[in-house]
Amino acid sequence: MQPDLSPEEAKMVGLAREIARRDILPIAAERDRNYPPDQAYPWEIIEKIDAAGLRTLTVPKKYGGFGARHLLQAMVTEEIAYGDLGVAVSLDQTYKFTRLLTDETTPDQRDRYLDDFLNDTRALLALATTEPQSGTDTFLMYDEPGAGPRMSAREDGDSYVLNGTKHYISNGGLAKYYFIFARTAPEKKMSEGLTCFLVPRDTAGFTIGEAHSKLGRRLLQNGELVLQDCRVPAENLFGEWNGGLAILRRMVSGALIPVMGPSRLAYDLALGAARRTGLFSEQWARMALTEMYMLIEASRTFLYSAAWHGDRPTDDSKRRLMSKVFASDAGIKVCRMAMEIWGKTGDVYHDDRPTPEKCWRDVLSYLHGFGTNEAVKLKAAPLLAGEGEEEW
Amino acid sequence: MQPDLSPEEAKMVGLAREIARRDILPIAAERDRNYPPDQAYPWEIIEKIDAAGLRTLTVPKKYGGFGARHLLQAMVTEEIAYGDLGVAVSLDQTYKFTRLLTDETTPDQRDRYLDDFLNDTRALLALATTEPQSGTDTFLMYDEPGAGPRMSAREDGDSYVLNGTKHYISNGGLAKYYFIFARTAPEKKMSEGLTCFLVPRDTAGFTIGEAHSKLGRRLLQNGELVLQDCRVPAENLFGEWNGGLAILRRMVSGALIPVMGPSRLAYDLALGAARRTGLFSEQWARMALTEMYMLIEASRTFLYSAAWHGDRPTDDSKRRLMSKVFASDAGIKVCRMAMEIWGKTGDVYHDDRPTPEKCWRDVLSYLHGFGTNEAVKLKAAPLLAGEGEEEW
Amino acid sequence: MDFAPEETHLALQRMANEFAQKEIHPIVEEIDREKDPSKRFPHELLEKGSRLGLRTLAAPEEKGGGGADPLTLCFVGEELGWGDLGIATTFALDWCVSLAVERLCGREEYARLLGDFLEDGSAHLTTVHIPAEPKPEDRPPYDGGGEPAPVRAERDGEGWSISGAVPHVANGDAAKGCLISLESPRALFLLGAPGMDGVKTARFYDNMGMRSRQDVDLLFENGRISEDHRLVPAGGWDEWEQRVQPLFWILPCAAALGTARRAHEAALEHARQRVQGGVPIIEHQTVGFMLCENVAEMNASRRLLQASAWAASRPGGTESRDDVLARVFISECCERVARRSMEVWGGAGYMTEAPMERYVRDMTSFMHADEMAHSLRARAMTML
Amino acid sequence: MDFAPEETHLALQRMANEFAQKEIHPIVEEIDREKDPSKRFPHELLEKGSRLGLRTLAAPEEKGGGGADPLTLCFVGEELGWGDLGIATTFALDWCVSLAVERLCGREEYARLLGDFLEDGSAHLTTVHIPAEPKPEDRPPYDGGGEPAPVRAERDGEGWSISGAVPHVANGDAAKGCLISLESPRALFLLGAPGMDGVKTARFYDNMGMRSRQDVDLLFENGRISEDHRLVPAGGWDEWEQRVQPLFWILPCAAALGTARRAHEAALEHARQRVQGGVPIIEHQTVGFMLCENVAEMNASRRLLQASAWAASRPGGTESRDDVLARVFISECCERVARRSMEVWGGAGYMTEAPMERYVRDMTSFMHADEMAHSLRARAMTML
Repeated sequence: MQPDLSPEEAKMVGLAREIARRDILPIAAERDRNYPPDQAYPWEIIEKIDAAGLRTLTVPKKYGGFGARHLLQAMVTEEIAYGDLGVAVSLDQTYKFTRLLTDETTPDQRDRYLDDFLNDTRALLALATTEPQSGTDTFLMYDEPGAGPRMSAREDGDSYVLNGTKHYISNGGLAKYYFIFARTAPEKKMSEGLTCFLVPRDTAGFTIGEAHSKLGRRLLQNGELVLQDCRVPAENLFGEWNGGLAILRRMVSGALIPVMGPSRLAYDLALGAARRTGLFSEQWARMALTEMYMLIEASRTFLYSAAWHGDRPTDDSKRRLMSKVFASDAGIKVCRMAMEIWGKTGDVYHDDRPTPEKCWRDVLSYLHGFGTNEAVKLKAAPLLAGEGEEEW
Repeated sequence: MQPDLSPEEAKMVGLAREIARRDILPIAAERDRNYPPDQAYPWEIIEKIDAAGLRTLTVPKKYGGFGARHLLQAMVTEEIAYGDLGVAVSLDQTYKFTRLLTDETTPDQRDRYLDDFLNDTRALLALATTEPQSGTDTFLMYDEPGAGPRMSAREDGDSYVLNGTKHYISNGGLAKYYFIFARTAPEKKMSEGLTCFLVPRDTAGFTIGEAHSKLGRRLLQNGELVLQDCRVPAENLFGEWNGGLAILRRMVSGALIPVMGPSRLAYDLALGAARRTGLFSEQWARMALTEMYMLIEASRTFLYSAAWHGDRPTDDSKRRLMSKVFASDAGIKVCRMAMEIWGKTGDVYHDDRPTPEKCWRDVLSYLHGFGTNEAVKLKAAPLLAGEGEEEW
Repeated sequence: MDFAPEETHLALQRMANEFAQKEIHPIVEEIDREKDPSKRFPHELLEKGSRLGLRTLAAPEEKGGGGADPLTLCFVGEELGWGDLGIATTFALDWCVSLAVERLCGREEYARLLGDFLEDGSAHLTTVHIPAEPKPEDRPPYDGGGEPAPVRAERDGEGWSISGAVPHVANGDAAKGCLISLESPRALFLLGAPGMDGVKTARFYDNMGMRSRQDVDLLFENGRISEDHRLVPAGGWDEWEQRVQPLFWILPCAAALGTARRAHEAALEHARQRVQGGVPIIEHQTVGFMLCENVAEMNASRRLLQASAWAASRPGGTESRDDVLARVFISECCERVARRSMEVWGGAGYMTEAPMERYVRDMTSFMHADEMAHSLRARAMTML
Repeated sequence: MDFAPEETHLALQRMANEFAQKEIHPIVEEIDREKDPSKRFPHELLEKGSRLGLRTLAAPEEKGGGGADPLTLCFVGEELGWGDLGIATTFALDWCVSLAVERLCGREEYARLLGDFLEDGSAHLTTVHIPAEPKPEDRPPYDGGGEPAPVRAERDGEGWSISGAVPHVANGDAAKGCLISLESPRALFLLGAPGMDGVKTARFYDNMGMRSRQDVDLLFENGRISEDHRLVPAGGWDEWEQRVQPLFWILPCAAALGTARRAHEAALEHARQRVQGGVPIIEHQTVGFMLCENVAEMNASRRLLQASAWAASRPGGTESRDDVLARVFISECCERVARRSMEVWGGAGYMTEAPMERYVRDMTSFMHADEMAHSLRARAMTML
């Protein structure tokens, strides 16, 4: 149904919308095209976002945040993503892992880190699982010895020593605090030997390797995390020793992706072009535009519905997972159609204006982001009704 | 979001669900296969539906009905359609035209017909526009002289005399009261010379011609209406003289189709088969089933969202129109995948059990039902944002 | 390279087209309407076709057959499918088994094994696969209480004893010869008319489409196959899998293409006649683009099919992976063509009085008539 | 019918494959990374190719060209596209214009008109269409303030005066010869090197893919074409539209197919190496089915292309409607193949260090490089 937002919630969505259009959209094309991957992130904008109260959107009220529910989070990131998907994802990752930082840390960890996170206007969060040898294995929790992350952590006196490399990590190089998963019983399966650690960026032995250059979503930094004898104090053990998989399971149980932000932008750019050039008088263009509208509205209602349930007992991981698959496919189609309407200029890079081709490049990241779409389907399958009918 | 039903509303959905599974589903295959088109409708079931208060669901409370909003209507018809789509459509048509009968009739017309409609447990309604020469023309309101319905109505003393033939009319032959559109200024365009008449089935000169035999949705009767010097009293003029197009415009502004009823049945049949045969262990079957789930959930949230807005100032015809296009395409895909999972038996007729092939045949009716999908897109196109951005 | 059809292709194409028009078209609607699936098989029509040489078109000329190679058969098959998909696939199955026997055993053995088939104008051929373990695909999708046990073969002296049911055998009740592929041990047999006596038709399926064809469960009750029935010496299985079995995938595609073409022609005709919005609907992009898709998919399908069939006509030429995938590709294209064609007719396409919904049922049944698409893809995957 | 490639096809295929491997592959990544679109055109490489005969492969043998027919060119084009799509389509455009001039004017006129092209190893050809009215498709999609006026031709004594901008001309800056099709009155001209002097490159587009090719706006400032430049006598327009223009749709498709194949090969290789879930991912249906789709769509595309090219190689053989639709069908297949191949690589496919995202950009640009799919369909619709 129509999201039944409170006036305060509606205000946050409005602020996000304003920042996206006023501050992000005008600079996104230039940064996408001309900035190296490790310098593309617009830090000045995250400060505006912070000033609007949007960086700490999901921080509980008792800590001074907005305490946003999943639905609001989905709507805010969609608005930000209209400006740029990369900026939205950097924020979305932070929103998700804020819940770890505020609710699942020990009192000691909160004492040490929460204030800093709240006060540092540029503090972002990241979670790191993917490694060169293990992507889908970790996502699907292929629980065999040898499968999954290889990064190791061993106890050494009052601390843990981590060694290994993560890659493709969203906010890798941007985030101030990292939730990092390492093997603590290397010979065992993930379910028996994976542990999560809270690692601040300034930890000795922790460096950012390559900032990956990508097809799209280029304002977001996806970084390589290189941990060489990285020593983390024992107090930074996050969750249970050898209990990392339970955390991972919750964290990858379904993303509410802000993919409709760029899709809506592409639609707006296409509709404007169709009217301006006169193509709107052709039936195919009218059919294409209504299909785009349809895919956007179907995706948004599906995503919002999954988010709405996210705060309720009816929360359902398969609904969230499959809304990601649906919306990413739909978004790619929408942007592709927008490019078609832009005609021969549809594949041209521009530094100085929004284009559907950037939307398309950005959105393509969701073919693999938060699990390849095929892997997500396999992840959702065991959650289908066991016996008899689905509880629709 | 989750439909926020009141307990009374939830009860109605539950009753519909019960009747669909207990009374309709067990007899639907046999009737689909073995009954001639003019005898396939299960009248005994409409009596059960009536007894449950479901036939008069959309009758305002002041007349003794339930006064259902659009959302409830969409949910009830979806549940009924799990049993059989044809039965659901006969009901859905009645629901829609009930609003004409209760709200737009003259006091005199209400005096003469409303009690009978409320009390006759088998009274259904129909609206007739389609003729052999005009389908999409009427739907898209191609407003040129000669285009649109050809049926004529001329004034003759205290009555109107109607001549012509309608075809493919849903509930044609089942309904007790018909809203029939005829040309009252034959040389003029539809916008200037189309008028609606309220015609009871027992009117002299009104006969049911062929009951069309169809690929699917066979329990519903689609009938030919033959009007030969059919004399209707002057009091049965419905709406304005030559003002029929306005009524038509509201009536075909977007259907909330119950297509997810058969789609859900097909999904249940496929999931059961996949588990029973062991196919569920194959990745392709798991992918197919999660895709089916995804398409069903995306369609339902989209349809419900359109229905929810239907009772609000935010009601939006293009959302309703495009949810029809989306859900019909999605439903066809779902049923087709269910047939694939049934393997070589997927294309076999059965008299004695529900099959995905019947779901598929039924759902295919929505390629053209309530406007061919391509025509619906053209109808929605002018409603896309005029200038600037869509109000999402 | 030369893509021009040869004179013999064109001559046979004309003959088949004429047969379709004069003999098949007049009776297909009645067959489609017949409720009893055991009464639909058009024996008389098939015998007429047999007299024209259609049934034995693939048999060696020296044995009285037509000697047509797979490429030639595609030309004929498309026209027959333009007539009716069920009838066309019945002939196609005769051709496939006939070619298989010839290729695996040579012409002398052919006469011994298929002599009855050659002489009896009412004889048809079929094929049955006996898997080592019953496959999930072969289990009934609903609760199969009371279903006969799935077929199995057991060594029994010099031969094998076969018992149990084989589901969904095409034209199984009309067959007087059956090619049996035994997965364990990999071996092929031809059970001729006498051996078929012990095989019962346990059930006729009432399929939504291709209703002129039979789809039956065959029940073997202590059936026997012996070395006499064996087609190839041990080790010939590879030849079967790579060179012969692909024929069973691709030849029926010609028939499917014919049916798709017929649906498209009907859509084209309708689109030229039907006026909405002041012009024939073929002038609307809503309709014109759909018809363009039809043409593109049919052209691609036909070229792919011809290439596969041409390769299959040459010694050692076929590529099993490509043939399997061509089957999936073509059948999916043809299904879309039929459905799009029905859409062009709007509401009228959904009505039984128009032919459109039948073409859609036929093409949909085609997707269920042999191995399913997912199963073919799984097979092709191992050959990537 | 004979689907076997001829010896000359195979020999040229090998040559082109070697050129792609040794000369093209080493430099394409650097070209792709170059930010300035005016600096990407690989003059040196193209001259190397010219020395191998690639540039003039379609020119008559007696004039020193390769004399290759469209079918042969498809074999070569696919290998060049396997090397790089931009470079391959540059040669393809040379071939198209060369064939057009030969077909429309005969070989004697050819030498007069294209003598410079034959002799100058750095000369390339292009084509420009001057519509009677500017089409919506040719307008910039954004607010075009300051855009030059669209091109128009005006009768001026014996010739025409041409002024204004032609958007998105392939290799326009490198062209020393330009085939001009004037819609009103229907006439064709070839503007040679001297005439091109008055034509300016007004803008280089920075395309996402096919970056080794030029995509420019050409600005005519009181350009002149005269009867000397005219290719055919009045009335030859039909020949152009039905027999010659289709070459411009289909020949570049061979290059697209080559790029799709290269993406698929990279996906296949990755799928064999990458282990997840305990086995190489090629053994998962999630991946294997995608690779099967690739094979099926490439096979269908290649067969369709060869059939079109073969027909175009014969007198009066081509069917313009089918060629137009083949262009749309093949390019859409190839785009899907490239995207699926990227998907097989998962997250790694999205990274610039892997080649996969470049193939996807290249194939996507291909869909925008000539007439758009919708426009081609609209054209085909009128020929249903």
